Amino acid sequence: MLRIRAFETAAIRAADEKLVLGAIHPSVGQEAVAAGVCAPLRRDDLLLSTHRGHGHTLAKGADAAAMMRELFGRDGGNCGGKGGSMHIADFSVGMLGANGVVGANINIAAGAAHGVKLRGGDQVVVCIFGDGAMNRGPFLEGLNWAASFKLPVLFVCEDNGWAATTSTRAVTGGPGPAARAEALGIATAAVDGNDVLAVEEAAQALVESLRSGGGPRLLHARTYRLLGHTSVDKAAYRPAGQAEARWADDPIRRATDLLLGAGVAQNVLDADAAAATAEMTAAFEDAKAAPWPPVSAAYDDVQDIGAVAAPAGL
Amino acid sequence: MLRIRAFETAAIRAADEKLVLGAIHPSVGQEAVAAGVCAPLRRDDLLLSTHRGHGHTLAKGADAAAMMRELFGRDGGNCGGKGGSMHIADFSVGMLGANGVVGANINIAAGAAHGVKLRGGDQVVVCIFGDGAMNRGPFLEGLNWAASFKLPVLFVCEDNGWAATTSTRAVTGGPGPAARAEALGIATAAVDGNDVLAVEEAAQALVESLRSGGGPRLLHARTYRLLGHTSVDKAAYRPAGQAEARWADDPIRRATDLLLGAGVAQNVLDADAAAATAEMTAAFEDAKAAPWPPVSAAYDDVQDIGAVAAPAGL
Amino acid sequence: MARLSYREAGRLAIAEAMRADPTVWCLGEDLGRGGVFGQYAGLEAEFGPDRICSTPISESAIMGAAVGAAMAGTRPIVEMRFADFALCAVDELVNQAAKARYMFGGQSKVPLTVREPMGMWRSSAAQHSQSLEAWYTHIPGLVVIAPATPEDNYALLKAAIRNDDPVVFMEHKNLWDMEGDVADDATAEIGKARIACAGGDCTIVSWSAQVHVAMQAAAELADDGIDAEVIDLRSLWPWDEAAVAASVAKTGRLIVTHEAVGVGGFGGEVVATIAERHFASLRRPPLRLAAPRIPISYAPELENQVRVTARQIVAAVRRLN
Amino acid sequence: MARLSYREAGRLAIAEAMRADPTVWCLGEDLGRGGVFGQYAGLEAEFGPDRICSTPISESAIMGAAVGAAMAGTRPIVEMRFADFALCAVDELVNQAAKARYMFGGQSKVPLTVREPMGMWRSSAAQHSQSLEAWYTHIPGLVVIAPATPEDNYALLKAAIRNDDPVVFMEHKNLWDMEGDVADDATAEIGKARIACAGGDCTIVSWSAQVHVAMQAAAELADDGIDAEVIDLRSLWPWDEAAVAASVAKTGRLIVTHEAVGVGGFGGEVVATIAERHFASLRRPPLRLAAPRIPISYAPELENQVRVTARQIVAAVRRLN
Ligand SMILES: Cc1ncc(C[n+]2csc(CCOP(=O)(O)OP(=O)(O)O)c2C)c(N)n1
Ligand SMILES: Cc1ncc(C[n+]2csc(CCOP(=O)(O)OP(=O)(O)O)c2C)c(N)n1
Ligand SMILES: [Mg+2]
Ligand SMILES: [Mg+2]
Repeated sequence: MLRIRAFETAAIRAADEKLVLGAIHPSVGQEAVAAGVCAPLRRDDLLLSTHRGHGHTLAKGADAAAMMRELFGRDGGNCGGKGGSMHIADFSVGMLGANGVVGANINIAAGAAHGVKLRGGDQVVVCIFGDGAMNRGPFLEGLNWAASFKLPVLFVCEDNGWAATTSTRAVTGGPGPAARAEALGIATAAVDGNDVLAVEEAAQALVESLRSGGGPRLLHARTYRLLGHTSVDKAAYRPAGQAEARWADDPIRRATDLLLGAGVAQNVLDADAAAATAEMTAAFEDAKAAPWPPVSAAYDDVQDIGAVAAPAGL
Repeated sequence: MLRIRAFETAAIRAADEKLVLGAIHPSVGQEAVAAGVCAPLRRDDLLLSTHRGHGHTLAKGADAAAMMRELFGRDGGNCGGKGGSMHIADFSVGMLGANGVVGANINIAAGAAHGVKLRGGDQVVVCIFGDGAMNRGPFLEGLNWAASFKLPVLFVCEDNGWAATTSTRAVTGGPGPAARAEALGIATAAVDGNDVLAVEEAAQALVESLRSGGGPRLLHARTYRLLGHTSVDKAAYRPAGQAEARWADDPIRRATDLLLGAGVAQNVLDADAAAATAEMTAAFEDAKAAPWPPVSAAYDDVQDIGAVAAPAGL
Repeated sequence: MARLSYREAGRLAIAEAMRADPTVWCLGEDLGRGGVFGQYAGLEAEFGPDRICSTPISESAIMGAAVGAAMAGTRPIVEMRFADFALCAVDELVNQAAKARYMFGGQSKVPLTVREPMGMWRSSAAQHSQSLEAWYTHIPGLVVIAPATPEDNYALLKAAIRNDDPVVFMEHKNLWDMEGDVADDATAEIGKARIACAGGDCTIVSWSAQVHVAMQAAAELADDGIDAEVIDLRSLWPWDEAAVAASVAKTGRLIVTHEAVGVGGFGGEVVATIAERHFASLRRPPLRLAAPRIPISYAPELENQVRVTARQIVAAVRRLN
Repeated sequence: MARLSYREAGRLAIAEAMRADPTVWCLGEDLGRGGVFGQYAGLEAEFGPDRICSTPISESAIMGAAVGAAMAGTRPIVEMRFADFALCAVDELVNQAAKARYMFGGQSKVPLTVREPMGMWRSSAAQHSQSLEAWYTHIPGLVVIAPATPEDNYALLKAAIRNDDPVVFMEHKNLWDMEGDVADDATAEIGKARIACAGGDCTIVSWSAQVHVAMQAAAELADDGIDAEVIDLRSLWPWDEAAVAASVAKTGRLIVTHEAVGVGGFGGEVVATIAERHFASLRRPPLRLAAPRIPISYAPELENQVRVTARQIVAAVRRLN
C-alpha cells in the first residue's frame, strides 16, 4: 500500500510537471483493494485491471521503475512507451493489462480463465473493475459466461462510489454488484475495501475455492476515491465535506493504526514509508532521465502478416 | 390465439411452398403470451418484439393481410415488402418492430418509454424477448436504464426453454430472468405462459401499475416452442418425447377446454376456429395474388439528406 | 456575430435547438457536469436533468434508447464521449438506427444526432484517439459530418439536429479550444464543401482538424508562389463531389489528406470517385496523405508517426507541381 | 485431392488444425449442433464440447472471451454466425483484439480467427446480409480474408488459424454448397491473389462470391473476343497490389467489383491505390461496380437492386474496351 501511494504521489507530481503525458487515474484511498486482493495470488495467476490500474499492477508484482517509464512514455516502459497509464501491463507477472474501455476487461478475464481451464492449468484469474462498470453489458455477459462454464475467475468490484463525475448510485438500479452476480449464479462476498486485512482474508478464501474448482466468485469491496477522477480533476462536484470525512478512513492510516496497535514501532513504519518514497522518487528520476523509445518502434508489433514497413530512414 | 395459430399455419404452408421468402420463426404453442400480454394494451401503447413476432404483432392489432403480404415480400405489406417476417412492424397500432438481432429491442423499448415520459404521455411500452436474450448485454443495460429512470416499460421474457438449437438452461447462470431483473431493481411476476387468462391477468395488473407511474416491471412467462426454431427446423435435437408431451399443454387446447368447461358450446368454438382459418386463408390467397413492390421502392426511405437516386428508367 | 470556441459554438447550437423544440434532449455520461470536455457546461442549469440526461456507463443503452426515443417522437442528441466508445454501440447505430426507416418501409424516421469526439489529442493512445469516419460513410441511412471550425460546428450541428435521419457528428477533440467568428444564425447545408482557401495550382481536400494542417501547408506553398486550393468537405456523406471535381478540373492535381488511417479511409473514396468520373481532369496521379496502418501510440514521437504534417503536404504538392 | 463443398472445406481445415494443435478450439452459438450453416457438423463428436464450445447468445463475451483465451495461450476460432451480429462485438475486436499486441508493447499476441459469414443470401434482409469487409481493412492489427472457392476456404482457413494475430475470416453464405476440388494439404499464402482467369484486355478485381459473377462476365466477354483477366484478391489485408498492378500494366483497364456498398467499400482502396501509384498504366478511367448506398431489402427484385450482375460487368468492360 505504501508503495502504491508513493508511486501515485510521484506520478501525480510528474503529471503536474507534464512529464506524464496522458491522463492518469489515481487510486489514492483504494490501495487496500489492490494489496489485499493480490496478496494471495501466485505470480502465474492472471490479473485484468482498469484505467485506474497502477495499484493493481504494482500489487501483482510489476516493476515500479518500468511502470513509471511507461507513464512517462519512455523506452524501458512495460509497454515500450506505447500504452501509457491506461494500458499498463506486465505479462511476466501475469498482469494482462489495464483497459481504456470501462468493463471490457470482464469478458477478457472470463476468457483468460477459459483458456486456463482448457489447458488444464491451476491458475486463477482476477478481474478488478469499478462500480461504474456494472452498468455495462459485459458485466452480464462475462459473469454469465464464467458461471456457465464454471471458470476460475474472481471478479472484484472496486466500489468507490463514483463513476467519473457521476455518483454511481444515481444511475444504478437494484442493490448493487453482489445482487447482480448472485442473480447470474455467482456466489459473492462483501468486504470493507479500506481494511487491507479483511480484503486479504476474503480474497484468500475466494481464491482457494476457485483453485479447488469451485467456479467463479465476486468480491464486493467498498472503498472511496479520495482524489478526482483524473489527476487534474478537482472533484468539486462531490458533496461538501464528503472527501474530507473519508480521509479519516484512509486505508493506509488504518493499517498504520493497526500495526501500531499490534506493537510495531513507529520508526519501523516510518522507515517503510521512507523506503517506498525513496523507491518511487528514484523511479521518477530514472524515468525522467530515460531515453524516448526509438521512433521505429511505432511500426513494431502491429501484426506479423500485413504489417506496414517503417518509412526509410527511421 | 386462434387467429395467430391460423396465421402461422398459413405462413408455414407458404414457406413450404416458397411463397414466403426468408426464414420465419413460428410461435406455435406460445400464442397465450402474445394474446394475454397485449389484451390490456391500448392502441397507442407501444410494443417491441423479436424475430418470433407474428403473434405479438397480430395481438397488438396489425392487419393480418398486410402482414401476410409482408411475409410474401409483396406490395401492401406493412413494410412494403422491404422487411419481411423478421422486421415486421405496424407503427399505426404502436407495434414498433420485430428485430433480427436478439436482445436489441430491449434498449429500444427502454428508450421509447423514455420518449413517452419526456413527452408527458401516459402510454406504456411492452418489450417481449426470449429466454436466450437474457444472456446479452442489452438485458442488463436496458433494464438498468428503465429502473434508473423509472420508465413505464413492461419487459416480458417469453421463456420457451430454447435458444435456437441450444437449451437455454445449459448456458445460463443463476435462477433466470426474474432474479436478474430483481437484482436490477425491477419488480417481477411469473406466470404460466400457456394459460392465457393468467397471462392477461398478470399483464393487466402490471400495466396498471406502470400506467400509474410505478416504474418498470418484468413478467416471466414460461411456455414452450412446439415447433422448430424456424419453419424448416425439424428440432431433432430435442429430447425424445419432449415436444409431444408439451402438445398436451397447447395453450389453445387449454383455452378451449376452459371455455367448454364454462359452458361455451363446441360449435361456437368451431365457428371461431373456422373464421380464423378462413381469414388467414384469404390473407394467404390475397398475398399470393398481390403484386410485387415497385422496384424503385428499393431507393425510397433510405434517408432525406444523402439519398442516392434510383437508376434512370426504374 | 460572436467570437466563440468550437466547444462553445456546439453548445450554442444545442441550446438554441433545445429552446426552439421541446422534443430535443441530450443523453450521455456526466452531461450534468458539463460533459467530459465541457461541451454541455451550463445546459443542465437551463434545461434541467430530464433534458440534459446523465446516464449510466451503458453505451449500448445510450444509443439504443435514443433509437427508441426517436421513434417515440423525440429528437435525441447522443453523446458518445470518445468516438472509440461508440464501438460499444455499433449494433444500435448500424443495425438499428440506420436501417429502421428502410426496414419498416418508411413507417418511422429516426432523428438522431450522435456526437462522437474523435481524433488524436496528445497521448491518449490507441483506445482514445481513433478517427473512424470512413466506417459510417459505408452505412446506408447515415449522414456523416466532421466540422473544422467553430462556425461550422454551430451551423452543422443545428442542421444535424434538424435532420430527420441519424447523423454521426464527429467533433475533433483537438479543436475544442479553437476560436473563430460565428455569424448569428449562421447556416450550412449538409453536403456542401467550403473552399477554405482558393487557388489554381493544386487541390487539397480535407476535413476536420486536418483542414488546418492543409491550410498551413497552403500558406507555406503560397510563399513559394504555388496557389493551393484547400477544400474542407465538412460532411463526408453526402460529400461535395462537384466542388472537388470543379477544383481538380482547374488544377489538374488532387491530394486528399486526413488524420485517419489511409487504408480503407475516406480518402480512398474521394480519390477513386475523381479517378472514375473525372479522370481527364487529372494531369498528375492523385495522392492520399493519411496515417499509416498502425495503432496510435502513447509516446509523442511515436504518436507523431501517424500525423500527416504540413511539411509532408508541402513536399507532396511540390512533387506534383 | 478431394471434391468438397465450401462448407466441408472449412470444416476440414478446422478438424485438421484441431488434430494438430490441442490449443485450437471453437466457440459460438449452437456449435454443438453443427452451427447454423452446418459448418461445424460432426466436430463436437470428434473433439468434445469443451473444444467445440456452444455458448450463450453473448457476442461481446464470445469475442471478448476469445481475446482473453488467446492471451492465455490458446488459439480460439470465434464463430459470429452472421457478420451482422459481429456488430455486437466491435469493441472486443477493434479496441481489444486488434490493439492488444501493440498497446502492450508486444508482450502478447492475440491469435484469433473470427469467422463472419457474410453477404446476401436470398431474402435475409437488412440485418442478415451485410458485407462489411472494408471496415476491418481500416483497422491496424487485423488480417482480412474473404475466400471464393472451397480450396481457398480450406487453405486460407488453415493459414488463418496458424497466424498469430487476429484474422477476420469472412465466408460467403451463398457459397456454402459450392463444390470444388481441394488438393490434399493445399496451401495458400495470405496476401497473394489468385488469377482466376488470365486475359490481356481488361483487369477485373474481385473477391468472395462476386468473383463468380466476374467469371461469368469473363466467359461472356470471351465469346466476344475480349479477354478479361479476373483477379480474386482472396485476402483484403494484406492485398496483392503487385498482382493487380501487373495486370493493369498489361491491360490498361481496371474494374473492381464487389457485393458491398460502393461508398466507403474496399473497391475504393484498390482503385485509389492503382490511381496513385500506377497512374501511367491506366489507359481508361478505373471503375467500381458495387452496391448502391441503400440497405438490403427482403423482396427479391428490391434485393436484386444491390446486386452487381455479370451483365453489368460485361457492359462496363465493353464501354472501356
Ligand atoms: C465504455 C466506456 N465508456 C466510458 C468511458 C469513460 N470513463 C472512463 S473511467 C469512467 C468512470 C468509470 O467508473 P468506475 O467503473 O466506477 O471506475 P472508477 O473510475 O471509479 O475507478 C468513465 C465513464 C470509458 N473509458 N469506457
Ligand atoms: C445478436 C444475435 N445473436 C444471434 C442471433 C441468431 N439467433 C436468432 S434467434 C436465436 C435464438 C433466440 O433465442 P430466444 O431469445 O430464446 O428466442 P426464441 O427464438 O426462443 O423465441 C438466435 C441465437 C441473432 N439473431 N442475434
Ligand atoms: Mg467507481
Ligand atoms: Mg427461447
